[in-house]
Amino acid sequence: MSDVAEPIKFFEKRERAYPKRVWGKYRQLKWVAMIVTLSIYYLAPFLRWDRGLHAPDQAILIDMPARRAYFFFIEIWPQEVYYLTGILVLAAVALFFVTSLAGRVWCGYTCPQTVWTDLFVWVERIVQGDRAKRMKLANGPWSVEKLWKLSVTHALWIVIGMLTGGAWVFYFNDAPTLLEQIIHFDVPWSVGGWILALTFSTYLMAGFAREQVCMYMCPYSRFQSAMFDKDTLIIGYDDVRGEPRGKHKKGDTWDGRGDCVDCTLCVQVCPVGIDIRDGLQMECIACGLCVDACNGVMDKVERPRGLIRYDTTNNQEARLAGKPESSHILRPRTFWYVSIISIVGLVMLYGLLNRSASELHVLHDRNPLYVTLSDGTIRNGYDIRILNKTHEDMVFSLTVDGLDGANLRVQAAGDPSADALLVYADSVGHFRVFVTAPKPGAARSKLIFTATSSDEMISEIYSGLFLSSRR
Amino acid sequence: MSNIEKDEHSGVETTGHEWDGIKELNNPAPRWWLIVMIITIIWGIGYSVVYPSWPTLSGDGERGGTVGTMGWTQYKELEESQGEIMARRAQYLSRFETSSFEEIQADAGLYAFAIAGGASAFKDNCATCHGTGGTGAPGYPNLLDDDWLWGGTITDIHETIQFGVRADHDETRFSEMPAFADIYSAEEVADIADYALSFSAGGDFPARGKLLYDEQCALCHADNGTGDRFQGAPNLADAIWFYGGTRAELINQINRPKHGMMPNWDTRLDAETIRQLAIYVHSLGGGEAE
Amino acid sequence: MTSLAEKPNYNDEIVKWFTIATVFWGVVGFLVGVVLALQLAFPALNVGEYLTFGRLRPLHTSAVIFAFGGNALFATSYFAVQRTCRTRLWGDGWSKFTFWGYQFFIVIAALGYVTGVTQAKEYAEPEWYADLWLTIVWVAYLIVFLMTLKNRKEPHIYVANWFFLGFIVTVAVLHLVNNAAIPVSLFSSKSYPLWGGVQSAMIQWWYAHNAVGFFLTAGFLGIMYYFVPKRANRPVYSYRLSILHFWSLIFMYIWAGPHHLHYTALPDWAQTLGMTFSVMLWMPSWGGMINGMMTLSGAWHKLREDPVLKFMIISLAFYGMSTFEGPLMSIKEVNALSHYTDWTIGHVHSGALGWVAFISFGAVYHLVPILWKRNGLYSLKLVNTHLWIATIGIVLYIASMWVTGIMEGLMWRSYDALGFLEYSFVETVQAKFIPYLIRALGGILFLLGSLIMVYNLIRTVRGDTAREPGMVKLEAAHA
Amino acid sequence: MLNKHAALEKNSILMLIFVVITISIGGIVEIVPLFRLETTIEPVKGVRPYTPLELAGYNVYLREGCYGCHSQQIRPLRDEVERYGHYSLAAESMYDHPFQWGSKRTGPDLARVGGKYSDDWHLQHMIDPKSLVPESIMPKYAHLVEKTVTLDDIPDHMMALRMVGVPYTDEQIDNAYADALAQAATDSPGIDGLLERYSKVNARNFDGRSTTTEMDALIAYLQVLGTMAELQDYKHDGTQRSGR
Repeated sequence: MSDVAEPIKFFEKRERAYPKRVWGKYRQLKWVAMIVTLSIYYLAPFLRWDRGLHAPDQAILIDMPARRAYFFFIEIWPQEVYYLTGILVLAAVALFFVTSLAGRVWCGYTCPQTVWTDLFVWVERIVQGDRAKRMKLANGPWSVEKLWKLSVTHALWIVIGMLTGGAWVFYFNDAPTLLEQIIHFDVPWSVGGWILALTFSTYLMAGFAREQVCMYMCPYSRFQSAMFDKDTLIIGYDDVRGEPRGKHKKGDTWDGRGDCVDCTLCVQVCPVGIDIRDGLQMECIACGLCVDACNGVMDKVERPRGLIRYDTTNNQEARLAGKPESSHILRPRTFWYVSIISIVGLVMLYGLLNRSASELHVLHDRNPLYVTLSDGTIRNGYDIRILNKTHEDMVFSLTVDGLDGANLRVQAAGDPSADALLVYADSVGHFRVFVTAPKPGAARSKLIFTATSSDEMISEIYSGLFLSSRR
Repeated sequence: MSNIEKDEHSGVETTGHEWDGIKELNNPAPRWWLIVMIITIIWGIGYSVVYPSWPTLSGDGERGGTVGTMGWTQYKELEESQGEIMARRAQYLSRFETSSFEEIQADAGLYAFAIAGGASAFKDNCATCHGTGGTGAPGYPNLLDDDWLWGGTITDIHETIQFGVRADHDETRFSEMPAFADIYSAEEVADIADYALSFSAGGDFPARGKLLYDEQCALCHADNGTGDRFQGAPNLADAIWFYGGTRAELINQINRPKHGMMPNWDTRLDAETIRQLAIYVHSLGGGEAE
Repeated sequence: MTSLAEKPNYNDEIVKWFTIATVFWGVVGFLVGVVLALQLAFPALNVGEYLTFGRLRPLHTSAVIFAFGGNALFATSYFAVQRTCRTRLWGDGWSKFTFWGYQFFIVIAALGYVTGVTQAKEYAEPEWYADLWLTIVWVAYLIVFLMTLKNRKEPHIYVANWFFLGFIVTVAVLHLVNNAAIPVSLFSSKSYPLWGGVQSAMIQWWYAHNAVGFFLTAGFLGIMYYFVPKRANRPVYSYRLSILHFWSLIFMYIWAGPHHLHYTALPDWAQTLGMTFSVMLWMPSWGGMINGMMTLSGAWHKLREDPVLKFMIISLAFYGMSTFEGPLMSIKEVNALSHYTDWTIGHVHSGALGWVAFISFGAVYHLVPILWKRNGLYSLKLVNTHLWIATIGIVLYIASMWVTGIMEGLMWRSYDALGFLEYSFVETVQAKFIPYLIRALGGILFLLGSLIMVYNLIRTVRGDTAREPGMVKLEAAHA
Repeated sequence: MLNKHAALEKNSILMLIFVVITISIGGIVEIVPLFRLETTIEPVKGVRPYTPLELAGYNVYLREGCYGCHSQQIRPLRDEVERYGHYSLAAESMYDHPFQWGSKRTGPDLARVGGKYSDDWHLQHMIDPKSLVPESIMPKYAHLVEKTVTLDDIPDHMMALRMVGVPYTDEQIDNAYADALAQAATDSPGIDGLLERYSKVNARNFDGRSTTTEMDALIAYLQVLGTMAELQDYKHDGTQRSGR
């Protein structure tokens, strides 16, 4: 930019990273993480869970039209969505916890953005070859070879993208049925739209945007960086051991020089394209591939492994000062995080275990508040809702207490008796109820409604009101 | 720009300006930032073409704005989404038309359908006189209690709604109480009122009151004041008074009876709506078995 | 570095006052917020006639936005403009007037809310006399700021000052148009706004959304542009990005107001404009986040040690999250579900607590040792404690509100098999009880954090130093 | 382009001018056309300015900050139309200075609450919401029954409203005080004048107290909400049903 005459570019061309293949234990861990996370993602919708006749048998299902969510033995109704708050809080604190312990390992191993990018790079490598070949292909002129290799790569990416979008919609529909529909190209518009959108965004995010998402866009990655302290494991290059770096020929002495042979493999394998030897940088996602690369080189040159390794700032500083390493996994922060996670987890568990199988709601009429009948008695009207969250039809009996001479009548089709209110499985029973009583002394009297299931296993109580005239 | 220097960390040049020690790097903006912005702008333009989005100079178009290529308005969207719900309900309509009141009362789906339809029609057509809650007002019957002028079975209610009361229809329900002020003296009327009040309140009554009542009133209101629904004669023996239950109000009514009127709805509402209304009113609490 | 000999005699006295006011009103605003959160969970806490939710809510929003945020903006803009212009703040008397004038405005506005004097327009509740007074104060602010810019010793105006200037001018325009009103009489506190019905709605949300856009975004980006590079001791990442995102941000933000009025009686075309521009606003908003984040590259290690810098980076992260969530919620289909629910409340607080308050805390922690000429803060450990308590508070808050909002939206729209509404309104109210408790807990933690800050700052001003080896050194380097 | 921008960076007034221009465009495009009333406000009959008592009630509603929890805007979404009634029209709030559409439903929408519940219900609910709806989280407003509504300056209020475009007639302003008292009393001699000056007025003693209280005013206001417009004549007439 020193040449002022040159037209000024407002936008920077991106330096693409072409990560080189690497072998080692962190790479293996990453493969395992990828296989596990992707398998869960792709296969989970096909797990079945028997809930009886009246509920879907998909283990994990979000049924939007019916407003129900299923997760194995848990079933969530809309008014119970607040459990999600607990899950979100748990997730956030767990992320804090893991990050304070081991840095951005979430980013490096399990974040969908990283996992899919890794998958896409793997495809790229299979079709186009390793780093050098890919760079040559990308920078070389157009040729038949370049054309077909790029076409195959992109075609495969799009296929993966479609599978991704396809798997997503299975969580919201009955998976086997939908799969059959997809095979017959007979999918509802909304489903097709979701598949398209996710295909496109997967293709874009993992194929093109890649590490830029983590660098610029993802707020959580920035958030995590603020969670580091000096006892957090980070990827560290051992300056003390490595410098001064330089090329090394077999047989030369190692005296008076560092162990780093400046092979730049650590840079070549890096998915975000940084040089870890410059110290930890904001781009680093703690994936450990440079550790693997360096360890391989150290084995070859017969020096000890761990020139680059998961390390803490405290240890780095201690070494620099010539002191023994001293890092602490147990520290106030980790203690607090674990405490919060345990408390929230226990509260949620308690809530889930004590989740009632039914609910009783009573809405008093607002217009009119009461009716005077011909014999001078007073009648109040109520809307009763009995929620049956079980998977079997249930019969409830409804009673009122607390008011002398109160008489209850259910107004519904077939004139059902208040002793036999049928509420279908997994649904809400609405009943119109009239309570008649001799005029009470007070304008407002308490009236206790009780709904009891026929097997007397469930009994819900609602404290309501009976209104009358003031005089 | 003499102060341009190279940042030692990134190797990028600064712009040469400095404020309180703060310098600026001359980095270009990230290209993806521009690309995403352009995508959102293209999307915005596309959306503006498809949906109503810009005010027109002339004031023409959808409420003064351009009409999108799809002709979309939020009100059309409403109609479409309501259509889905209506379709869910429509499955009941055809069965409703062919079912008797008894059949409807026995079928949860049809019954709920009738109540919902009736409630909706009630708000627009009946609430003006009978109140939004159906409690009525002096001269306008309370539809929730168990006291009926013309009967409280669904069939009775249906007929009342269909043909009205003292309405302009051949089959309308009709009754007329004479104005007794033209026949009796004020004292005599007061005695009748006292006797009529005793049906519900008990206690002593003037003998002349009973005499005149038996002579003139019992024919319609019955000997014990319980009224006669065939003639629309109110029950005088219960706790509910149509035109007010004070002695003065009663005397007024005997002297110069008010005669309420209810329109016949057969010309205003379709037959199914009237049936729904009958079921709805019957469900309000005072409905009687056939 | 500018040589010290040239350093003008900066007017830091006025910055001190505004800083004290920031902290004071911040605590008041958070406290009232906690009371409101508890009132929603336990309505019995609505005591008497003057302290009901309806009257306290404007007190909370105004205390946080205008009293806490406004004073923070005054303090930081007065501090930064002097230094980036290398000149003393123009007009000592004028700036003093802006201080007392602004505090007076806050007090008369707040008294009005509690006694029921209100225009009943969200975030524009002060009545006509308070509005008139604020106009005078605001013009004085503009003059002080412009005159200082005019007297600058630097050839260029620094980017932070673009944002401060944009914020001051635009807020003036918004304030004047939205608050145009006819008082019932000269001696009546009551007035009727010029605009009614649909125009009133459009102008009000044009105002309110840009109060967010210019008061809470542009103004606070000004804070970010001075304090982040200063604290990190790094150059601003990209001058060109500054230009691009400044102009695109102020151009597009203005259009976004109608997204508060989706599916209302506002004509469709205006709603669409609100939506499309909100989505297009995504990248201009993120420009500020990118510039701030990337400024820290090269100073990344400082994040491990300097909790003040952590406040700033977390605030940028929250800024990024809420400026992504905003465009998302402006999409009609999403808005149909989210509007009128607690999702909006959660969204606002992720911006207000996460972005606005955190960047202000960062700035205040940076300012206090400098203003009172101390070697550093009393305790960086306490800053760290504040940071984490407040962060957990925010997480509890936004997680519960976000989920509650979705729950409400789903329940309101639920239909049963016959095609009738499944839930009554009051059932949704009942279902919100537990999330309301979690939200209140989040608010209490946030308030607690701010009290820790107050303690830390008082000790700092008194000149105390906690024994935290290695920490003070770092502070001193920046002072 | 960078050099051109430098000109702005060196001149604060120029920058100020550019900022003002930049921020004006959006506002002008979105706001100005809305003053073309014939396209903005739907043709629907029946909407009239508030009676003096309703206006006093509207001001109580504003004063208590009801808009913080209650919206008055039914969106054209099927669940809202079903729950609350016909979607709101621009015409229905055209005399509201300021509008009360709200932004949050901590409580239900009130755009069509008029006539939905009885006066008795409103009275009791305002005195102690939990006594009628145990789940309610609304504050108590019992003090409104104790306070006589201030009507002395109601003509001034109407005059101010006339200046901002609400079509109050001289006659309405002159009789404002009497009309307000007449509306809250049963069998008041002033009722005929009130009915003559305002269409479709609910006139009765709303709170059962002998004085004209703020509760009277507020209930009078609530009971007229959403009832003025003659929606049956409105062309976009969707099929509306409302829940209980």
